[in-house]
Amino acid sequence: MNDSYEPVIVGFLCNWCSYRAADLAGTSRLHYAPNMRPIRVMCSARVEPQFVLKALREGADGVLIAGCHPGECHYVDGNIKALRRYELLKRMLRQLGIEEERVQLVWAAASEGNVLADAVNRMTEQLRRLGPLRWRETVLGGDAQPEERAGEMMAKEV
Amino acid sequence: MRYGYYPGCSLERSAAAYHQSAMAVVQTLGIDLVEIDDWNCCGATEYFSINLLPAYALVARNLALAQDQGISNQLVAPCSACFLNLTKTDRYMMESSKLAADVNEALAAGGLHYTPGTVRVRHLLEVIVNDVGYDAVAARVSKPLTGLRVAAYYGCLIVRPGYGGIFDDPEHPTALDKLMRVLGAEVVDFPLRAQCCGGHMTQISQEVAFEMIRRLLKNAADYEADVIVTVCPMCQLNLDAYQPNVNQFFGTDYTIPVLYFTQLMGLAFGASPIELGIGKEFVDARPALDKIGVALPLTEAPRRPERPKEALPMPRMEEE
Amino acid sequence: MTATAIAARAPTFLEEVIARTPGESHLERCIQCGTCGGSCPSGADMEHTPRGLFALINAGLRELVLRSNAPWYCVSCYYCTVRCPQQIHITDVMYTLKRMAIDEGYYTESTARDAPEFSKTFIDFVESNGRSFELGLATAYHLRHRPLNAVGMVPMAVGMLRRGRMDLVPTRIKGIKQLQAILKRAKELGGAK
Amino acid sequence: MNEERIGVYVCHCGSNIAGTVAVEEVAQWAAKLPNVVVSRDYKFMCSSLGQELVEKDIKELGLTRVVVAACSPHMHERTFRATCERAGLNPFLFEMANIRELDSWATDDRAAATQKAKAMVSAAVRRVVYHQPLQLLPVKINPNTLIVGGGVAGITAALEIANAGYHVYLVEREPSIGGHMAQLDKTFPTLDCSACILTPKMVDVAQNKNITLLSWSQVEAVEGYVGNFTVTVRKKARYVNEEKCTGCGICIEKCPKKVIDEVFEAGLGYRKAIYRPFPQAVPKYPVIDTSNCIFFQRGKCKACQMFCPTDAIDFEQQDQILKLEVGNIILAIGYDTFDPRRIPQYGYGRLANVFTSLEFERMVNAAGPTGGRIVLRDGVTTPKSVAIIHCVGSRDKNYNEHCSRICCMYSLKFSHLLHERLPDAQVYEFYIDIRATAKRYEEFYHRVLEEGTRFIRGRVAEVTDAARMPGEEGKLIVQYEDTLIGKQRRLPVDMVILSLGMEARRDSREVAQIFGLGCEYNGFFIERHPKLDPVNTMTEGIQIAGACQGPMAIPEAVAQGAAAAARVLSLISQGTVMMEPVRAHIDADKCSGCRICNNLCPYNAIVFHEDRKVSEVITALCQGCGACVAACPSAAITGAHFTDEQVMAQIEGMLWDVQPQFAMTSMETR
Amino acid sequence: MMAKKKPRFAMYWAASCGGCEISTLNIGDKILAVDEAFDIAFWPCVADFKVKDVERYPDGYIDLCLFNGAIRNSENEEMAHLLREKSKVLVAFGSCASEGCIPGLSNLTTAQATLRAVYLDNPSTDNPKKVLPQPFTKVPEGTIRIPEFYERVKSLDQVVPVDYVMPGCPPEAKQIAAVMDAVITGVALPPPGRTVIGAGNVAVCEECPRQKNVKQIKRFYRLHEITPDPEICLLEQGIVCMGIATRAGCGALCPRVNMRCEGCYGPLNGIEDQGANMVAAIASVIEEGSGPLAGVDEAELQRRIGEIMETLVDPAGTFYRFNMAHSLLMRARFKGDVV
Repeated sequence: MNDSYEPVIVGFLCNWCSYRAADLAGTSRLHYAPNMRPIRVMCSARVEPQFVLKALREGADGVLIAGCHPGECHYVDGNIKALRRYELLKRMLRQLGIEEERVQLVWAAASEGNVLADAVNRMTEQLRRLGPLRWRETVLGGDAQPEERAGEMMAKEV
Repeated sequence: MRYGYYPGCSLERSAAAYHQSAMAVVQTLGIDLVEIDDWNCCGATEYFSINLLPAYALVARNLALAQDQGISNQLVAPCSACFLNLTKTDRYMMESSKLAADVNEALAAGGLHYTPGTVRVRHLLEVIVNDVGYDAVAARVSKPLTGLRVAAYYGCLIVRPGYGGIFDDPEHPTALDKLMRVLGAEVVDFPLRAQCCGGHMTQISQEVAFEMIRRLLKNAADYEADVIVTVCPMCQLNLDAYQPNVNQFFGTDYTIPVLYFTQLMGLAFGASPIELGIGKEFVDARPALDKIGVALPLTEAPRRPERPKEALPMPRMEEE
Repeated sequence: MTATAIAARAPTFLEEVIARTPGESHLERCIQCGTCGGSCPSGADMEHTPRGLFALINAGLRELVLRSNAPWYCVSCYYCTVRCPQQIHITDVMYTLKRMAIDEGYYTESTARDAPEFSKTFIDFVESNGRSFELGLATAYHLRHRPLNAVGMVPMAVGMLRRGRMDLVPTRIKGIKQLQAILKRAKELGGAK
Repeated sequence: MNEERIGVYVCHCGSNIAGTVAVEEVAQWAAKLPNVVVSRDYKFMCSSLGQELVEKDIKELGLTRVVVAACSPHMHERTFRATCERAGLNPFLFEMANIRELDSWATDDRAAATQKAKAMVSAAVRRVVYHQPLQLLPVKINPNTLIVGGGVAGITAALEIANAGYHVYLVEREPSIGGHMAQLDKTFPTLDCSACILTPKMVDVAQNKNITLLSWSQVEAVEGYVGNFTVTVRKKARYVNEEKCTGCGICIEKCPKKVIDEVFEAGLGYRKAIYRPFPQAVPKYPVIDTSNCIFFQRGKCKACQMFCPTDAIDFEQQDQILKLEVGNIILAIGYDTFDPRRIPQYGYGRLANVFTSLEFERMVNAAGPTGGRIVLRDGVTTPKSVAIIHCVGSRDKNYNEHCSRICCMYSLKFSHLLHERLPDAQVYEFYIDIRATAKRYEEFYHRVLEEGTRFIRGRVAEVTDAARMPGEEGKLIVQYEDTLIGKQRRLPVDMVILSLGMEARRDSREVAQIFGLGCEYNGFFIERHPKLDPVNTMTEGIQIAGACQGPMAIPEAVAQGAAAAARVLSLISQGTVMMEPVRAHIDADKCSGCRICNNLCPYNAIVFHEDRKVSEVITALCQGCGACVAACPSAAITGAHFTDEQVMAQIEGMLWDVQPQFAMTSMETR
Repeated sequence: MMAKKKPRFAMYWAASCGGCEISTLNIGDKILAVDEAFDIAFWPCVADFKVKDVERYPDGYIDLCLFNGAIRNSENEEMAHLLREKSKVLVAFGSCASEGCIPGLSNLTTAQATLRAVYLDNPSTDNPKKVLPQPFTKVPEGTIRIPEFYERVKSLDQVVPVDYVMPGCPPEAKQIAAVMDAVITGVALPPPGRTVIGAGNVAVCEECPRQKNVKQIKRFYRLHEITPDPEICLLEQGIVCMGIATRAGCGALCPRVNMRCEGCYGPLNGIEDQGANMVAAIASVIEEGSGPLAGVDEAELQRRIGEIMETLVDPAGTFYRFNMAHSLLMRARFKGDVV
């Protein structure tokens, strides 16, 4: 990760559509960016905004939430719930200084391996351009804890 | 109701009657059309054939002017080709951020910038039908066009492909029919209502163009229309000015006058034919207008002093 | 794995046409149904129907396509575009083919070779005045390219003048310098996409 | 942090995984992860030898958790769960990492693929620690079945189940069962008379003791879950007492009000205000169409009542609401035909002699409005030339992208019937492709070719009456490109038939919502698997059959009806069904009664106890989507097998290699 | 003083408004019992102590230290370390110490911007020379040092380990009294480790008397935009009441008087992030006026949902009103940061 920056995306894929779409992309040998690390959930409605923050906090550069198309949800309208949360989360993240591209919601039907693959490629490309999440400058703000100083204190504590 | 107004080159001269009648009608309807200062040609159907980015930039200059002059966020174009080019440019700039960036880089050379989606471009017919409404139009009718058989001709670009949103059915539009009925006219079925007038083919292949014009004239004649009513200067020009040529070419004898919808609206509102620019057509509209009791003065509308025919002046040629 | 380097494939003609058409043309989707060819008002006079052109494009028959009169006979009526069951932006593709024919010089071999000249003459006026100029356009174009036909057009031009429907001198916009600067910049930025 | 003992198994899948992922390296690396006591790689984990490896380790090394990194869980999760179970380990203490479909098959980059595989293994290892032993849930099956839709698919399914000795409620919205098939004249390619083969089955339905036929009825609500559905059905008032009516038909004869029959006669014929859609209708009882009945509209008439010999007319009759208890449901609601008015350039509705395929079916039917005579709209003139236009509303992104599959064949059938009835007429078929892909179809195509039909390859651009040339006057002109010669042409004909595509029923989305199903973008119901499970749905206990699943012809609809019946019978004969324990649960102590979750459940599985002010999940109703789990602001709802801590641990594991910026605070709440 | 050694008590005030101290004094008669039961070792608000006194104490000298206020500057942090060393039991007392509270909201912007707002841009500020506080200022007498203003506000547990947390802004007097009572009477406290005491384990709704129904929010209102029905759950009326995601213990004081719960008691056990949790809960119950399966076009659906969300002004400031400094993202620490 030193020479060239490769973003890491955590992908929450719903069991019925988007995970199957990802399976299909693989089965059809659609090659796409290996940057997305998939986590299977039963429905996009299971994805808690907490999971998104957690992933960003643990070092992910972006989070992709993928569900069935509206009207095609296995659980009737779980994806609509995901969409509602996403719309609010997006607004909150904006205030926290996290760029919109970092958290994305896409729809991919079980037959749309290409749609999912394209989404991953597109997002990877966007994140490459964006660079790593700039914690100090955006989320945490400023430069309160310069590394040297932190190191010093660490030494004292130890 | 206040709108920006983009007349387009045709309305400056060859379709001055359209401009004149439009102004008379909108005044009656209480619409304020404010002309965009120093607008330029939209490129018609030609510029996109030659060079893409300059073509978009050419159109976008108008959008940028409309945006900056702050007359209204809506811009009315009476010419269907202008309407198409303006809506197309706005739409494609909206869809492609790359195009928007390139066009704006070009505009920057002239100190301009256009944010896609800022200006909503509308066709004059659509504004009258949707913003004013049939009822308000009906309320202004003082001399209904009773007995006049009208073929409502839409042409292509007002209904297709709908870059500015779908206004009427692209295959079988009806808005102009309804408007004409509101004016008291009898609207004939006109199956070819949205077919092409030939566009620029008159300049490229007359045989092809004349055939396209013939079809329309024949269809209107088959349904015994007294007059064809249009919403576009190009359609009017092709059907009217070329009607004698078409007759000559095919040995037919169509004499169907072609008027702008605003001219018929004006007549129904009681305006005089002269102030509506009637009398500038190639195919005499008088027999048709006789049917509704509109008499044209015997002398034609005032015009420039005539030049001797043999002395047709050659315009000054540009260097390149 | 030992990999043998395979040279990257040059784009096909189809890919080129798609790349030079703004937005998503969807040309690759064509199922050759012929709706466009049936709908085209000038289709009967085209050397190839739009569908036929697309088959030729797919086959990579570049010269045949760029020499065809078909794109120049397109009247921009958009019937094909709204009817296409695959939602291909056919009219836009026609514009692309016209530009490619000009760029590659094939249009001079087309039976419709006058058409681009008409477009160019038109543009000349727009670029020097900011507005189109019908009389100048008609005379310049006809004298240059159809001297014989020019005579035939005289009665109509006279009619236009007599009815006050044609100007004798062009109108020029105030901001012509600004417009020219914009167009110059646009040309520098290049046309593709 | 805990005492779990994890075994990790990395599968080569031949070269499918090992070709791209350094599997040995991943296995060796995984051995060092916390709690991992053994980590192996193996050629084919799903082989019996691979499974035995796991079983042996569970027994000998005392593994308490198992992680297999191989293919998609949709492929082999069940396999390895069974493996664990055989070795005495609860099957839910297993986790799968999909390093094939989601990794090795999706890239060429070996380094990146290996890194991604490590992340996925690390995530699985961290997650599996938090797994809890779960038990499948047994559910009893009520042996009664509800079938919605009395077309050929529904009829077939009903008879199959009834004949096996179980009870069926067959609900049909129209006054009679029979569906679209009852409207047809002949069926392709065998040219059987449609009524002759369908009517006996309809009679069987009427006579079968195990079938309760509820025609003129609609399902309004469904509650419950597989094995135990409660269905609310509205049985609309017929205004005819079924106990007394003998079906003699005198009322129909005497009714003075004639109405255009938009349903059965496709708008081409008439019926009365009291009517039976067709003479062989099942049930035989007529219904009164109140919006057209003179009595209901103006308060006078009652001709039917006056003439009824058994006093069966009852103007006071009310709708009845029935509650049915069933264990299984089959939806066979069929299809609608495309409305050609949406394509104005084909002129339907404007040009008199443009007909729809359904109109033509009625026209050629001997029992139809013209008694089988093929005539123009004037009812008299025989056409001399007929153009049949394929793909109307099909294969078109502006309307329906799908191929309707039956139109080619019925169009060919029309050609054949035209030849038979009007030997002098010239018939043209305008097609994009001829799709004759089932048994005896291609042969039928050849037969029609030999009969002299002219096939023109080109999708018709427009149909117009605007004559352009001599010879076109007074005709319908079909404008098209003959794509095989590359020329635009015009063809004047007397009659045009539009071969309409099939669409999902216009209310299919509302139906799907009532039954908790998913619809595809075009409204057809989504099957559980398009190949391996075509009649099952994602909702346990609900099957689909016939054209509500997608466009299909009669034989397929019949096969699906029978297949759905077999599915139902198999469940009935098992008596109970085991269900996945992925379910939500509310901890009543933590629940504050805020009721956020109450209307989130699409299955109404959450109830609120007003007395205790807490919400509760009815386990049997819960389908495990987790929408409520995510929404609960008190963390009072847990989703079994997808708990917060499991997912959080999985996230941490996924990102094991990219946490360069921070250290954890030890003081965090978990 | 009696012969029997009394336990020693300390209370300190870092970046805080003083409300915690007032609330503590508000426990009524119990304050006498506190005085009776404890020796006061350090309580600058009540009695005169110097830092030097504390520095002289041996480690673990103080038995119970209530620390209120967030860590806003270097002085706050130094005191946190000092009191941690000297105290057996350290309690993060009140919302500021436990989760950053209102000062934590400044984490939405930069320290620079905060200083500008206070010393330069504030309309009532008169600072013609545009002087900003500097950590070190040279004067003829030497260098004056004032505490360094940190970039980011932290909760107490982000700088030192904390044994217990008493939430609330401020902690309710009766809760303080109960805890004090327990300590004095020798009732065993739960095991330490940022353990919450003096509060409930269920959400505020449990204590809220309003009628709760199924929720379908068509738009959000701010309090000044609507007069809420006094009987019905505020959230149902579109008011962003945080009660659903907030620990009980206050007795639902705010909702009882038609005010929305602002969330001062912090998130419940098992919740990683109060803001994210509110997003999940609240967004789930909006009603965009379309049956989910009615075939609404995806963009239109998104537009309608977006329209409703736009009526929720300042989601971050609302959902993290008290919890910002302790939110999941803010708990991120640079490698090397000291716990």
